[in-house]
Amino acid sequence: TIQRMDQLAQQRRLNQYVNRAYEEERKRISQDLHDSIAQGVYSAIMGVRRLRDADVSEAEINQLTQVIEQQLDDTLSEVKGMALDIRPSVLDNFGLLPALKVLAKRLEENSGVTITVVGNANTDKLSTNVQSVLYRIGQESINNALKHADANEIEVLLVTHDHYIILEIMDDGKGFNVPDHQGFNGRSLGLMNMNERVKALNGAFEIKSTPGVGTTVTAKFPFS
Amino acid sequence: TIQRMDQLAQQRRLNQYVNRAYEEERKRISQDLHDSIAQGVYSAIMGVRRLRDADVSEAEINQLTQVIEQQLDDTLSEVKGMALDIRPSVLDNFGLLPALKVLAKRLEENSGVTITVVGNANTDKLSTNVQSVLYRIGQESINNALKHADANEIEVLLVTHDHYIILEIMDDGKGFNVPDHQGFNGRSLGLMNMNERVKALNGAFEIKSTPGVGTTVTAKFPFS
Amino acid sequence: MFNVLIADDHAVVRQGLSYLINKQPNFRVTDEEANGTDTYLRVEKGSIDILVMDLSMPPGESGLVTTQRIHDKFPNVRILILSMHEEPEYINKAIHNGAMSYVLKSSPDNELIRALMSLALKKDYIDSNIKITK
Ligand SMILES: Nc1ncnc2c1ncn2[C@@H]1O[C@H](COP(=O)(O)OP(=O)(O)OP(=O)(O)O)[C@@H](O)[C@H]1O
Ligand SMILES: Nc1ncnc2c1ncn2[C@@H]1O[C@H](COP(=O)(O)OP(=O)(O)OP(=O)(O)O)[C@@H](O)[C@H]1O
Ligand SMILES: [K+]
Ligand SMILES: [Mg+2]
Ligand SMILES: [Mg+2]
Ligand SMILES: [Mg+2]
Repeated sequence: TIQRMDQLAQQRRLNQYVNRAYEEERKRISQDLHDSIAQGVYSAIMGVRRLRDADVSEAEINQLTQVIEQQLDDTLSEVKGMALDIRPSVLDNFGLLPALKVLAKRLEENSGVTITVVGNANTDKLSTNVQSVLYRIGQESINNALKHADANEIEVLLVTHDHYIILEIMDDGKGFNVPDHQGFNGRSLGLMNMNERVKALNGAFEIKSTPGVGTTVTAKFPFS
Repeated sequence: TIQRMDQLAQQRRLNQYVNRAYEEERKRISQDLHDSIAQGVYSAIMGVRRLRDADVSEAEINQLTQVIEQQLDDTLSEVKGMALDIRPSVLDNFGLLPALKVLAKRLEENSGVTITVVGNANTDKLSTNVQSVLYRIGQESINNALKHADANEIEVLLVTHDHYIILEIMDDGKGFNVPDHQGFNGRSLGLMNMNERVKALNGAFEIKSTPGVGTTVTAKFPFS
Repeated sequence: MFNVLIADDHAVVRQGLSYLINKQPNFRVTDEEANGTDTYLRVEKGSIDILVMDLSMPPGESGLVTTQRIHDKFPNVRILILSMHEEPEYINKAIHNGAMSYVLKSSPDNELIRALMSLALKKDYIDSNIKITK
């Protein structure tokens, strides 16, 4: 019973932290929209108004349209980048493997760390929920490796077997002592929330890490 | 013990649904960015490109710039509306009461239902977490009243007493049988998640509803 | 000639504003800044008559704070807030902190121009698209 009480308390705290983390995400998205995207659109509007000025020469129009187009291109990239970060449409339209590839490419470009995605997985049979969770595990684990591991290489493996699908994220970084971080420390919730989300969908979740050698995160789901 | 097991199972299911609801919200935001904002920017880019065409007359330029400006104005309003829906900056910069007023005004304009916000509350002493939760309760309850109650009027009250703050949302709509909806029915999680978020922060949450008379949602937090 | 300082974190916005303001007779943009701290320092150096300022210039302090700091120390500098925020809280606070004018970025150019003209006459100006509710 005492263990159950602990578990219940832990679940409650986890719920609280998920809600809190999500409010922070919302705040960030809202600020980006207001302070960056809206400003980009506004500066394009100013440019377009200038085009209507009677005393603008043809050469100036040519130059100005180029500036406006550049501004709008930048804003467009930013909007697309935001959409991708929040939830890639590739995931909903083409499934997990392509989505992980897009994510890896993007994080590789930003970090300089080599990130390979390998897989034969046909994920058509997986529910949206399972695909969402696996995607978030990939995202969280790659980000953890980039943030904490000081790794040279990250490898993502998505493989279908007869009755189950398995996702593995391996890094060759400095590793860590898993039991120290598996409980819920009240600050970070990346790993803990992943674990819960996998178990809730009847999957299995495991982290193996050897100091000095690297870390492997594994999630496994049966096909229903 | 059996009750505890139920609670634990219920809590786990709630966590699962919270994560799922957030994925759905992310999907919606991502789609809006991609399908609406990005498209708006893109069509402005197409317009600007046409301006550079050698054989566009001055009259055409004038007309075209007007179309582009309108397009960009619409996109700008949409970006601002999204930011507001996701998390209003007023909440973070001015606190709960002004944020509820902005929300009420916006929902009143969209729905035609009268929504009044009354309060004397000084929320400076409340943590960001408590303010976030109270804001979401206001948002969820007003939306519930608009969606389910068929109400003529909605009143929001935020009042500070010596040792606690109280938020009430009242509607004069058709009411409902609360016990039927208080458990977690596996579909909707608005009320249930509110209840959990309030309790996790040591608050109290209550819904009173009388068929034919209306519904009152109350949340109460002690000042720490 | 009124010397105008522009403060906005977006370079393209600053350019657009400079162009628009320089086109007006009697107004001349003498400098541009991208954050609250630099704006304060530039005002401190002197010769600024009118400050056209954004409210959000991350990652630094809010323009609301900069408004107050500048108004307290240099009450003769006329402050015009040009912002994307149309919520009354921002407008009231900006005015309370010492701004003489508040104009929305979503309004047509002539609102900014009318505001500049009013400020030149030391008169307040609030964007006519703002519905004053309280
Ligand atoms: N691949 C890794 N290599 C080395 N250390 C790791 C790795 N993954 C996780 N850790 C360690 O485990 C801790 C917990 O990870 P977790 O993802 O739960 O939290 P976080 O990344 O610190 O914060 P958050 O994910 O909430 O932003 C990390 O702080 C880090 O010390
Ligand atoms: N103010 C109200 N008036 C009448 N019925 C209500 C009111 N608030 C809630 N209900 C009833 O309680 C149910 C549960 O509300 P809840 O907010 O949990 O879910 P929902 O609004 O149906 O879905 P969701 O909030 O997840 O979009 C509603 O479906 C509705 O039948
Ligand atoms: K001039
Ligand atoms: Mg992490
Ligand atoms: Mg609801
Ligand atoms: Mg800005």
